Amino acid sequence: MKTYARFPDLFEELFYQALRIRLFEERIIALYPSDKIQSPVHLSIGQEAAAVGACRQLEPADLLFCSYRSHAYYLAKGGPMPAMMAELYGKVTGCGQGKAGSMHLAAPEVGLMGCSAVVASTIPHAVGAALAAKLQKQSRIIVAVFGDGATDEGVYHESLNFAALHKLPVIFLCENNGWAAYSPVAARHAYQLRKQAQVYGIPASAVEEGFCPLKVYKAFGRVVDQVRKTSSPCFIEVKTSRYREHVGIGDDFSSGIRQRAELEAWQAKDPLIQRQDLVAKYTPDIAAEIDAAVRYAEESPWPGPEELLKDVI
Amino acid sequence: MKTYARFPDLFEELFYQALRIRLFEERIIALYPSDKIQSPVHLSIGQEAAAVGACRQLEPADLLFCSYRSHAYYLAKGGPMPAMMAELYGKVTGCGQGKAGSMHLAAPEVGLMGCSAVVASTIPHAVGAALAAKLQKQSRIIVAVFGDGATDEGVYHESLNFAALHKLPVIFLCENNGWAAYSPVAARHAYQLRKQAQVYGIPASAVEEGFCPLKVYKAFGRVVDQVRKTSSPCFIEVKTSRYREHVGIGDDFSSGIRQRAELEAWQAKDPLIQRQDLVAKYTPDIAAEIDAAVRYAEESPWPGPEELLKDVI
Amino acid sequence: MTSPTNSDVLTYREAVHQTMRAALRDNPRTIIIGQGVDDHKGIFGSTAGLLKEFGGERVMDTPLAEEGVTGIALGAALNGLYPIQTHIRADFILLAMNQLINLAAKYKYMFGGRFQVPMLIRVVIGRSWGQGAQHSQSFQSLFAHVPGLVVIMPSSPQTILESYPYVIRQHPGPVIAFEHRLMYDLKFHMSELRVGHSPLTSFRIRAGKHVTIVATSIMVMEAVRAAEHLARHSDIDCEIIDLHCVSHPDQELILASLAKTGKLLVADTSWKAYGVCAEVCRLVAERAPGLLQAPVVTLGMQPAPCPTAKSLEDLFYPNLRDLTDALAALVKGRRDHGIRLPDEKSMADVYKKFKGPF
Amino acid sequence: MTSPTNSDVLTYREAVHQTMRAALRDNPRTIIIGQGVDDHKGIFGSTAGLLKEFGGERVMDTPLAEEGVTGIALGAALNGLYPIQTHIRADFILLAMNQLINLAAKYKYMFGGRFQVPMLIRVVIGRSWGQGAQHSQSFQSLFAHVPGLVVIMPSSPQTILESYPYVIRQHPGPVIAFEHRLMYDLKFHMSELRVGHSPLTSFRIRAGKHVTIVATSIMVMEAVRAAEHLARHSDIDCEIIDLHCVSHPDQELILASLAKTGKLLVADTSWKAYGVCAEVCRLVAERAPGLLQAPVVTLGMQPAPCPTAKSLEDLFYPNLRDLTDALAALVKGRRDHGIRLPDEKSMADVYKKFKGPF
Ligand SMILES: Cc1ncc(C[n+]2csc(CCOP(=O)(O)OP(=O)(O)O)c2C)c(N)n1
Ligand SMILES: Cc1ncc(C[n+]2csc(CCOP(=O)(O)OP(=O)(O)O)c2C)c(N)n1
Ligand SMILES: [Mg+2]
Ligand SMILES: [Mg+2]
Repeated sequence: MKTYARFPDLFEELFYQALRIRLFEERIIALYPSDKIQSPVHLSIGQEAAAVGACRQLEPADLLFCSYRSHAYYLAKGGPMPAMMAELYGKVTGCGQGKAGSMHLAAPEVGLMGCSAVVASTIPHAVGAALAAKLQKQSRIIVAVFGDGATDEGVYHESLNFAALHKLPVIFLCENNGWAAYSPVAARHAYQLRKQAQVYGIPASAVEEGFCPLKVYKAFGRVVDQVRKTSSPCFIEVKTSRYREHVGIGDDFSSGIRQRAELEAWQAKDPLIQRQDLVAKYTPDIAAEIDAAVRYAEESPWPGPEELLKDVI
Repeated sequence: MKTYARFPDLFEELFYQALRIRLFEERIIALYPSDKIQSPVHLSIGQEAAAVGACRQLEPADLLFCSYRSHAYYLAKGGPMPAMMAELYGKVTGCGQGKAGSMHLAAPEVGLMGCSAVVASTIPHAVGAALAAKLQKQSRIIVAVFGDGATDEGVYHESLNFAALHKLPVIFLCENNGWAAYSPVAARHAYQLRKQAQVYGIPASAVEEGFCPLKVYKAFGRVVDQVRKTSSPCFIEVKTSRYREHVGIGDDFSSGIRQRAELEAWQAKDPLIQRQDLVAKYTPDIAAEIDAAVRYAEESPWPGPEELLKDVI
Repeated sequence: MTSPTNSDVLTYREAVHQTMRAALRDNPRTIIIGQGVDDHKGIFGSTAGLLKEFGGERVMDTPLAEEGVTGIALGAALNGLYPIQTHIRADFILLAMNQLINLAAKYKYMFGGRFQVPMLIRVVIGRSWGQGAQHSQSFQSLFAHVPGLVVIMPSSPQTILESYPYVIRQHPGPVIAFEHRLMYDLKFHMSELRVGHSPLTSFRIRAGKHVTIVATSIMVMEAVRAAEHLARHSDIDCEIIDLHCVSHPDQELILASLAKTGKLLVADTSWKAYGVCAEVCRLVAERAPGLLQAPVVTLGMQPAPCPTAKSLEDLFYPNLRDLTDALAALVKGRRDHGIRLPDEKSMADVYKKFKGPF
Repeated sequence: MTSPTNSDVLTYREAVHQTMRAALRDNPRTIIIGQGVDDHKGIFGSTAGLLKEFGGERVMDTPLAEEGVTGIALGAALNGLYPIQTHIRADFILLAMNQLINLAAKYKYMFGGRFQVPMLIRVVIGRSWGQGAQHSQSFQSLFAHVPGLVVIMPSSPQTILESYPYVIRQHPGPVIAFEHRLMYDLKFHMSELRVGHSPLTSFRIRAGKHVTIVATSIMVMEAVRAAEHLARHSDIDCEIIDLHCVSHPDQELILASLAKTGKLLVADTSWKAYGVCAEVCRLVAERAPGLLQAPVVTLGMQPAPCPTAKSLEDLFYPNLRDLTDALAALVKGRRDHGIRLPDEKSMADVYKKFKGPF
């Protein structure tokens, strides 16, 4: 990741990180019709602030477990951009050597411990890593990142219960974008997310302004402090909005599933849209970084036949 | 089931039903060393009042789904005793033709729709049957019976959520005996049962005096009324006490797992122990009924080879 | 549903959709239940429009809760409904194994025949375009191992129109149907529907003299293409058996074919070990190994999780070329058989055309 | 753990217990996690006393939450622990299939080799005394089908003492071990431990001339008993291969044996279809069907859920008599082989002795 010697302030630093993610994903959109990226992509456009605000509070030793929608976390936690683009291209220089694609990013060197395309399936991993942290007296904390839809699954209940029972240093970070694919929350939840976490004795808070990385940063910081202090789990919900369709590069309007107004209200508050001054200021550098990542991906070789049966066991 | 023309009052009727279950299970204990019953048994001794009080509130058309610990529900809902004893003996005249054993009792003719030895696995069945009742505009209600341990499982969360979401006429009846095999509730639950159900908007109540069939009857009656009126789910917890060990005919004292005092406090309030007058009054008839069931089981044939591959598909 | 005539052309998607619509129309107690069955994508179009026609109580979206929803479907079946449950990817059915194997498969037997749980579970196998390790699996063998379950793998609109209405109307227990995503968009020619006997069996779909191909799902289509190629470019005449009901294959059909050809190739959509390839070998090894004039050849996924890079994915799945080559080598008895193989272009109209994202 | 000498006698339970204790003692990062591992019954005694010695953080009881706990074990492995997870019945592992097959099996490959998830999952197969449909299953084939998993089926204390320490200390990925409840109480004679190579393979445990028996788990013991009976009462000389690592069997060992005997019997603890019986047949049919001088004979559970009545259970499982009879018929080439079969009493010291309740 390109680092600026000094951003004028934290807001701009966070803004920069969020913009970097957005421009990266917009580049995916631009590249997609070329068929160079043959991988289902679940874009985080509209949701970048959650990843940026949260990861800025984490130490390199802290661990993240995410879902298929994790471009933002990979970049925000410090995963190298060229290896990610190469992975999307299916190249052997990708972060998963071309075996992972968009849905299974990982960067253990910076604490991203895996992403899974099976909804909710990494939540217990975070709990288990936190158990290991506790037993080994590590000071790291572990974050499980998941969507509102993941909380439908029984394993979420099992994970909350276990984490609370054993007082594990894990943060449950729910990105509530209101939808699981094309099902709205109201069609799926008879429960309210924070109240549910609280039933397990897990302190729960929310960030309503999930468009603002600084707001997320602050709220997440309180949670991080609490977990470090108490060595017990916390839950935090970030209200957010997915601008694109569930998977792929389109939107949800043509289908009639969502109203444009729903998004527009959100976008009216999205700094990445409203602060065109900052967009203009930082875009050139970011674009250059992305260009370089694309070049790296384009120039990298495909995995050869010798890779096919490697690393199975 | 032998019916008395008229019990002097409801308490005695319920007492009779509870005693009938206890004596039946005590007969199992007596028979067990003979090796005639080659089937793991999970006895309800100490917990009979829950089944008796609940089932007395149900119509024949109402459906029950239970666990491996369901001798009491089979009898309380009106399942024929001889077919049950024959099943324990593994005879072809058993309610499951000798394929079911103690853990898989069923009596669809009186609404017992199946028992499973996989903890929590019949809870969603009750929800599904309630969905079918709703869609077909049946007036019946459905009851899921399970232990405190079953609520550990993710599928319980999924079931509560679905039932609440679709407003299904289902009662979640949790027999809280404080133990899942040899794990106490405190080692397994970071949550409180009723609060958890309430998170899904499900009204939740409890019967503290689970030793008393009349108390259970009354509390369960309120729940039944509510479900019939609102066609929405309810949760009820019956506090209870398992006198015997988790599986088999022994107890938990020798192992040091449980203190005798824990049980004795409960037994001091158990009408089946305290009301020896009523025990004496009804035992002879019940014993005769059990004798007949044992005779039936003893005299019935084993399933023959032609049964082995029958009813697979 | 009227019986299509020879000239009819139908996509796999249309065939599934027809049967779904007919199931809802013909029986008010049928419901379709699964994530996304009611959305505009409608499980790749197979349930499109049904919400509007039949309402949300019968075309029911669900939370993400595979174990719970499968149990709910089973409970609904016990109380009079006919549930059709969907899994948009076979991979997710791993979350429902307990309900399917410990409960649904046993509900009849375990209670001495007192219950029946008729239900259809539709499961879509993903493939290609970077679906990756968790969106590409094909778990027929996990279920076919277990008595009490019927597992089918429709290879064409034809087999869908024959099987689904039969299963839905007449079969007393749970049936798991593995559909193949890559066939959804493809047009197939229809023949007269084979009626008058249960479609829960296997079908000989091409007569031939030199080799017996036993195939499942999309590999049946590939087998037909390979057979046609070989007929054009060699004197090799392939007999093809669509295994179809992988839990209850027609053993006599396979043995009779093998008695004629003496050579057997098995092509399946999953891994070979403990899969369809193994099971067909068991049948032959137990009943008539003497019929084999050469070792059995099997084709399936490579023994690894599915990689996403196209260069690896292309190696991971057996393609038309591999299949044709294997057949030629098997019949000719040598690897350098000299027979022309299909080129890239001849494969391009199937899996190479598929574009994601899902 | 010291290497036992020839004269040592050990129960299956003691062998598991020894390895569990050594695992905790030798590596402070090993934990045992599962329902009941800390109670007085200690998974049929295999973890008895370990809570007291190592504490509740390392011998950890759990809520009933198979999917969650398996994911937790996997996450713990990713962060440095070596988890040993237990399932007191194989049937319950169906609730953890997603974590095992979609995650654990793929964690290394799917991320391009960047992670390893070493862990041991111990699964106990139930049998006899009315365990019934949901406490008796033996799911090795469901896992052995899936690349990325190693599946073993220890047939004796010997194989436990050879495999478990090796797996725990050296194997980089998830291993699923199917233990057999009926062997727990049995005493076995020990031989010198076979060291110096990976025990994740198959073993020839008896040399013979007339027939090759490939067996798993308790069927290995039955095979030995059948072979000894036949040696006493006939001229039939059986060679026995303990398949042991059912996901990665030693193919050459089996083929070499078959080349010698020309006859093959496979005996497994599960259903035949899509199981070990099928997989061994695949190996032979693909590689050397010409070695077969007779059709392969297979023994497994009858194709039904497990019934509880003893009269049916006795038919459901192949017993020593069935096995001996099948071997004699196979070698002699006729059903009326005239060889004396074992009587009831000779079986009574194994499964007939088992008494529940669990
Ligand atoms: C277990 C499982 N069931 C279903 C799916 C299909 N699916 C993929 S993403 C998704 C929606 C998940 O919603 P949410 O958790 O809110 O995350 P979001 O996509 O909104 O970020 C569904 C249903 C899946 N991948 N895994
Ligand atoms: C899914 C599953 N996991 C574990 C077991 C083993 N087991 C049988 S009963 C039981 C305890 C269940 O406790 P609870 O639900 O409270 O019912 P109780 O036995 O107290 O009536 C356990 C762990 C099982 N049968 N099923
Ligand atoms: Mg969402
Ligand atoms: Mg309990």
